[in-house]
Amino acid sequence: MRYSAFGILKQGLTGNKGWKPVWREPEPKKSYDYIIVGGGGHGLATAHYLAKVYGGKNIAVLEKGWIGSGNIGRNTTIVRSNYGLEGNQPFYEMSLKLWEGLEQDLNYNAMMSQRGILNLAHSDGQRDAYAKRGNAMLMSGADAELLDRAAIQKMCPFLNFDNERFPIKAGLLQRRAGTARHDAVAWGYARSADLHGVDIIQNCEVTGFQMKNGKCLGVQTSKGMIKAKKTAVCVAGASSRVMEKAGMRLPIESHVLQAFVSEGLKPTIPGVITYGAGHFYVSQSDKGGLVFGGDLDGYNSYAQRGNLPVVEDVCSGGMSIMPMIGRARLLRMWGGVMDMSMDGSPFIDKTGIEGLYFNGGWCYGGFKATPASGYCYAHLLATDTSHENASQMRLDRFIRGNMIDEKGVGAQPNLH
Amino acid sequence: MIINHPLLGPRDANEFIHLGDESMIDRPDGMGEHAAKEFHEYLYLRDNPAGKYRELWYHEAGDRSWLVVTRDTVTHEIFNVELARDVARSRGRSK
Amino acid sequence: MAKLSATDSLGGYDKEIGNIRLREIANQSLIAMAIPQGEESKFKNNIKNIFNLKMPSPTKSVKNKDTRLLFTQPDQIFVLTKKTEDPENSMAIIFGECAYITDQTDAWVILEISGESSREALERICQVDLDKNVFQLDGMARTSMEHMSAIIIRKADDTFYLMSASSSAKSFLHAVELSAQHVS
Amino acid sequence: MKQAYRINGGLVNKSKPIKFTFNNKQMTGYEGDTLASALLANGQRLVGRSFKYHRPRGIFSSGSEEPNALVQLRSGAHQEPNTRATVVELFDGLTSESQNHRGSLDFDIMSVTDLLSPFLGAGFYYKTFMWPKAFWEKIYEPIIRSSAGLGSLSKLEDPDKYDKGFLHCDLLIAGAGPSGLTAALAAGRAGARVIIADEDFLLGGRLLEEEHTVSGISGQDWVQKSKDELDAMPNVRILTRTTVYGSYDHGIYGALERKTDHLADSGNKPRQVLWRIYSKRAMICGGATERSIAFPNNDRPGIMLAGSVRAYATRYGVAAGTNIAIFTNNDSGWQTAVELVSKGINVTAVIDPRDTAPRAHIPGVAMIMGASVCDTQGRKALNRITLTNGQVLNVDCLAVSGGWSPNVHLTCHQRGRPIWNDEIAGFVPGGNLPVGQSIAGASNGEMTLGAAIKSGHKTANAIVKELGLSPSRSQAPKAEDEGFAIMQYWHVAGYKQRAWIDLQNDVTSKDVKQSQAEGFKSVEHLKRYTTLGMATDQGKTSNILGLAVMAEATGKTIPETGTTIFRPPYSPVAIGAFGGRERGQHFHPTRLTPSHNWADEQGAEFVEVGNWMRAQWFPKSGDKTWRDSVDREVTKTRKSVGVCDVSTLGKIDIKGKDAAEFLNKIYSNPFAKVPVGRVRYGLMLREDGICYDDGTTARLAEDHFVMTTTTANAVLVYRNMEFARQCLFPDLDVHLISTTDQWAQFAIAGPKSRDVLSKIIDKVDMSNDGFPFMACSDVTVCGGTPGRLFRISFSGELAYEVAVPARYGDALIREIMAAGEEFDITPYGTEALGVMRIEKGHVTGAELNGQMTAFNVNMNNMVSIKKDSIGSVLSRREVMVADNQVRLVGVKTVEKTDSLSSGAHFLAKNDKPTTANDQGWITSVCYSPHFEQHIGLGFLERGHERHGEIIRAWDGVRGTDVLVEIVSSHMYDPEGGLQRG
Repeated sequence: MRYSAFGILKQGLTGNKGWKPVWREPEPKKSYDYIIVGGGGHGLATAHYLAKVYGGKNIAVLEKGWIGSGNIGRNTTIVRSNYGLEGNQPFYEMSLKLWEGLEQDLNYNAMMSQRGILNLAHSDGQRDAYAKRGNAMLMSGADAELLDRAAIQKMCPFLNFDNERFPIKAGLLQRRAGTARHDAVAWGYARSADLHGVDIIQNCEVTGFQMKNGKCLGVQTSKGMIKAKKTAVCVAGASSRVMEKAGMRLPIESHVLQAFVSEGLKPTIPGVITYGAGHFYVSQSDKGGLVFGGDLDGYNSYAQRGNLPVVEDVCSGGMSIMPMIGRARLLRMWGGVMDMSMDGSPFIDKTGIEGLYFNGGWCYGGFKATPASGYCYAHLLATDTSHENASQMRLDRFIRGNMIDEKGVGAQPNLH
Repeated sequence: MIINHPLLGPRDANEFIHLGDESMIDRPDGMGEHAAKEFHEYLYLRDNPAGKYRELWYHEAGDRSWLVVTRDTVTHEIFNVELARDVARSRGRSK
Repeated sequence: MAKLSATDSLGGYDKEIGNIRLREIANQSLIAMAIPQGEESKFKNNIKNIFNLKMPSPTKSVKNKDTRLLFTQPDQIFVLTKKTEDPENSMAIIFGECAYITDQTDAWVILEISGESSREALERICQVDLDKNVFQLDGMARTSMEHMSAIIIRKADDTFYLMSASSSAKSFLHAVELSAQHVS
Repeated sequence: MKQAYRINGGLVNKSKPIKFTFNNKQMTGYEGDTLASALLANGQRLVGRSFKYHRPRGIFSSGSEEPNALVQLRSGAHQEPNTRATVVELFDGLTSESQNHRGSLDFDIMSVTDLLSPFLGAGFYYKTFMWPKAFWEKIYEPIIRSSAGLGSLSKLEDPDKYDKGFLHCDLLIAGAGPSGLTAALAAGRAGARVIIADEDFLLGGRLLEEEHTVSGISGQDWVQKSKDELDAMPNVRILTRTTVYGSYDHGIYGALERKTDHLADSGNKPRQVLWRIYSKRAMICGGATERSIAFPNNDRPGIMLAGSVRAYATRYGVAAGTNIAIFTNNDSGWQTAVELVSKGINVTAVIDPRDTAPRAHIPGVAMIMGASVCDTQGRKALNRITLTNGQVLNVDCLAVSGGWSPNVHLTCHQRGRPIWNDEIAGFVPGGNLPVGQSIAGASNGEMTLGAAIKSGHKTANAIVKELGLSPSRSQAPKAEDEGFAIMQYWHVAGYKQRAWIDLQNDVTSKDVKQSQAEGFKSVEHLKRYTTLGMATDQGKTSNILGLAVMAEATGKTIPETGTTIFRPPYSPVAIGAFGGRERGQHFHPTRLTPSHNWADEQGAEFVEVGNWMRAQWFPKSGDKTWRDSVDREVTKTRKSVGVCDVSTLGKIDIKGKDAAEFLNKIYSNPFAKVPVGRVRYGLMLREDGICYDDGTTARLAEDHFVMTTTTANAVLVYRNMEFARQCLFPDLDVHLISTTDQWAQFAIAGPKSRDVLSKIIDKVDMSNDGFPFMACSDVTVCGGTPGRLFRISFSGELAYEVAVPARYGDALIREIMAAGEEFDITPYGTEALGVMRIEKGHVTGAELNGQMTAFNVNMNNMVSIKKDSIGSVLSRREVMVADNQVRLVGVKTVEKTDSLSSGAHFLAKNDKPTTANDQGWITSVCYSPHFEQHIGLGFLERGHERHGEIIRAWDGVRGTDVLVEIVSSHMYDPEGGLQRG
């Protein structure tokens, strides 16, 4: 059902009894043109764009658990396009533009909130690196501003300006960045894909691939064999486990990233703020919770939970840059499994196996990428060519020496 | 987490730095014929298992030993901790 | 030209906080000795002959009247002894081929904490178990306190040596002082 | 205002009255009260407003599960939002305010949202606010935002201190109720190291809140007796006011001790201490939390949990109402009735949906079986309830018991799932517990006192054995097994009024059903779609109800419906506590150079470089800007002589028979044949072929090298070399030790540097032949102090670096300044250092940023192909050595008056700033006193072959766009004659 002001009025007056399921619960067919493995944000977005933009028909999304049960529902909801490298920036700017039109595109309010992201710099070198990045952003058509200390103090008077171990020197501001309601993104894409005829099949785990002389013909699942002309894997933290069933080793490690939310508070923090001298970033949700996080725990993990050292490290970072949050209470901490690639950048590519496609390696940047990832993956599936904005996100880039290493820390996933 | 150091006994993991897969020990011969291919696989491709995993940790805040820790990446249970130097020798590394 | 005069990291700090006493120990030389591969037994004998001590275990230091030996790394020990001008050379002469010697005296600051509540104070910065029965006399551990690498040695019942990097000596002192204040 | 609801008895000290305020209203309570018990004693019913509909709310519970009674505690910078009145110990002068209303608590204009509730059901956000498009950002969202949240932060720096600590034990016991105390006694007597922690400020748990007999004495006396015994045991540590908030890997538990929250003033001591507890074994004795029943209008002030009404009477001596009705689906509600009556509190009726005989005989109390409450009245305080049998009762308090949920949280923090127990109608710990953890008492589903105590005793003794100790012979204390029979009755269905499930987030049974109707059936979907259980109480009283209603709607059982994941913390923890003392100046350690005090005396400006404080420049009177100082330092150094503290550079002592061979593997350029007494510049690659560090390494003996690294990478380089030493080349005889802090090292640069040093260094032939460029040697300085001398140059001038043990650094800098006086020696800081290295074209972190290869910095000839060194193979990959790669260049402004900025990008003269036209960027800039203009270094596509070209340095974020000439990166003295001279 299409959502409208009138519809909500009507439902409200008739005891909200008329609401229909947001998506169907179909049984899987014997075969599809496209099977998307993974009912997370990227998989559902892929289905949406494949059906709506590229006219794909006969599409199924297979989800092991309930849709949106992965990182799409377990992240800090930040949306931005403040990257520095040519292999990334245009892609993330494309994504941000798609975010800006998402409510209308989906007829679903994902509560995209463009309150800006401010990256604080604490040394001349850091400031200049941000300037370099900001210029790259402007060149790709994104917005970027370099703020000085005074401008930052005006914007965020509550930051630590008097007793700082690492004084704030400058900041890179992207006003169009912000946050979105993570779960709603999954639900909105699922609903739209469903309306375009995509079969979303929950509780359907892929247990293997059907291979015949080097070709992928479909997948074995907990609901039986399903044939597909094209099989598109899109399973984030589970990438290695799933692709292993196709005999592939990936340039990916799975790591845990923790995130935190405080009790609900009256509005305090304008947008997203990242601390350049400690591991801390924060925003405030529409419900009033401070949503914050920091670095990976640092060890490989599939456990979806972390340990105390990182919790304390993140909070001390927060206290040193934002000493007013001391009396706010941390309400929940959780961990997500990150598909950390070897250079911190993702892959949207064919595999060596005909009919099998791969999307992954999003590290902890997957949420903001959801629309462009879905769009570019759909493009690849429909045309068998890389979308121009994802042309460097290839699996062979390490053989060729074309790393996309924004942080410059090399082939060590837990440092990205 | 707690890592039971073979020489020092149990220590909080926050005294250690995590590097990654034990296979980082098996550095290929840079003068070898297939060096380029071997180094790509050595440095970039990972098994990334969900389950038992042999990984390298460095006791940076302690005795500066590199350790090989056998740990389950799903439960975080640690089964065994060895000095990486011993493991390296047992895997044929010398000079 | 005047010979250079030395400046101690904490200027000879010595203070009582509640029933805790904190003081800088600046009359010691600290020498690192690395054991050449294959020379382990020779090295061991030298330790016996020169200091009349056995090798320290990874968790327990050994000492005689004015020298204490600490295990710092599988092939390395620290010698803590009376301060001399050029310990690296003098030791090198004694040990010759069977040890690689590096002066560490100025790389470290030594802080002694003593008194009834010393353990209670250390509880706030030291994650090593300092229980009397676990961390026994002469016990030692190399760990970190407040993000600073540190070595802790139990000298007597409630007396500990705390060693940390000399460049951050003031930060280290602050961390220990604060702990003492918080429990006093 | 007198305490109208205070009754006899209780554990409060009536000889110690305490004054406090609520919404500026003066009230009095007693020592031993919580804010909640004192408010009830003073008859304060309305204490807050709900999150979404701003419904009037009163105190609901007596513990940390409280969803309603949240206040802003204290004032000014000490203001603490969302504080549960039920766990705040009353202290003299306490001030508190209600939250989440516009206008007064009594007349909250936001309560209109309650009238709009039909349109604000589950997930309404997602379906609306989309028309017209522009309105979302500009109007709707700001409105939603402004009404978000509950309490507010003061926006001032938290004035309190926090600390952390580390504790070790054989057995951690979380919870000091009957089972916890019993366990502590058993383990303590057996000699185990025990830590027993409870979130309450008193030990005893339910024994304080209910009247029982334990081993022949009153429960309260038994608690006191047990406490005395435990206090006397040196191996037992009691932590009250301490919440074990989380269970982590390998027996580590997080606990928060509230040290001074119960005091009017912290006395400058830490407010809270965050303990990290390392336990061999742990016992969870967390008890159980009561839950409500979903019936129409079940959220009014005066509607409370039955066990809490009992607790207020028994522990605090407070009657929660003058006429109390009890609505219960289980026996504990009856026990509450009996106990209330015994205290002379007027109980009007007990209403029980079960069609059985009354569960107890209570004279003067209507016992209404087979009925339920189906409506309530009273906007700001309950005054009437209506029963399904049509009866209407006038009561001001309704005590509800929907049964008890074992507190399994800590057993599930490692993603374990609890299992359903039909007998107690609750989830109990499942099989997959955290390693080393056991559970006893109500949190294990052992709901009666007798069973709880027995299991505490038994479990502790089993653990004692596992620890290798022998259990004491003492028997478990004796207590009876009271009834706990329950009917699984969750929801008074079939009425059109809303029945609340999550009181704080305003989630009603309707929302749950709608969520189900829209396909959000998985519990995780339910939680996320309705926000059930996501409030500050984390659904302690609501989750099971929600599940039950969802199960009902889907026709599934509760176990089939499942539970959401339990995540730490058990109850919310102040962010300040997690931050501890690492704040402000003490966020990170501060490292000082040996000449710091001296530089400070000179009035130097300091700058953070990593954790180091380095002199940035040395202002002199007459300097108008920092540039004047820097220009002077550079000019003087180039013309005569300057000195700079370079002790922050990483120094690593490398010793061993194979040291040279080892370095030959570490550095990309040859090192095997460096002669003794010589220094060589070395380039270090990561294994992926990217340059990550460089520096000079001196060979002082056959088996002894001294390596210098950049300040930033000292630790990383050391780590990587240990990796190579232990893991890659374990049989090489090579040994490393950091000597960064051991040496004070000064660079002395400029044509007069030799003259100055000749006065400092003892008996060394300083002539160019005696001590040529790149020479090094052990020396003594100032008549005998051991030191080292290196003839190396970062500035491009004739230059040396001299090192002495750090304790002599302060003295040496003073000697050098004295010796240099006749040459007008100048100290120079990092800025001047930067200017000179840019003029010279030396790369630093700005160029070696972790993305650049030797090829990019035109040093590919320094990557030997004749040997296998770290990174050499992968540095030769096709893209990394392609013609179109960016290469290091120098840049000069075409107009001498123009200035440059780092981070500017290179564009061809007429190109638009687009990604496609991007040709490179500027990495470092400075004003060069030598060239009398701005110069810089940068990376430019094919830059090495474009010297002389004029292009643009475009800096959009700074709004500048200047013409630059591309030149060689070696701008100053390209032949290097000066440094060799």
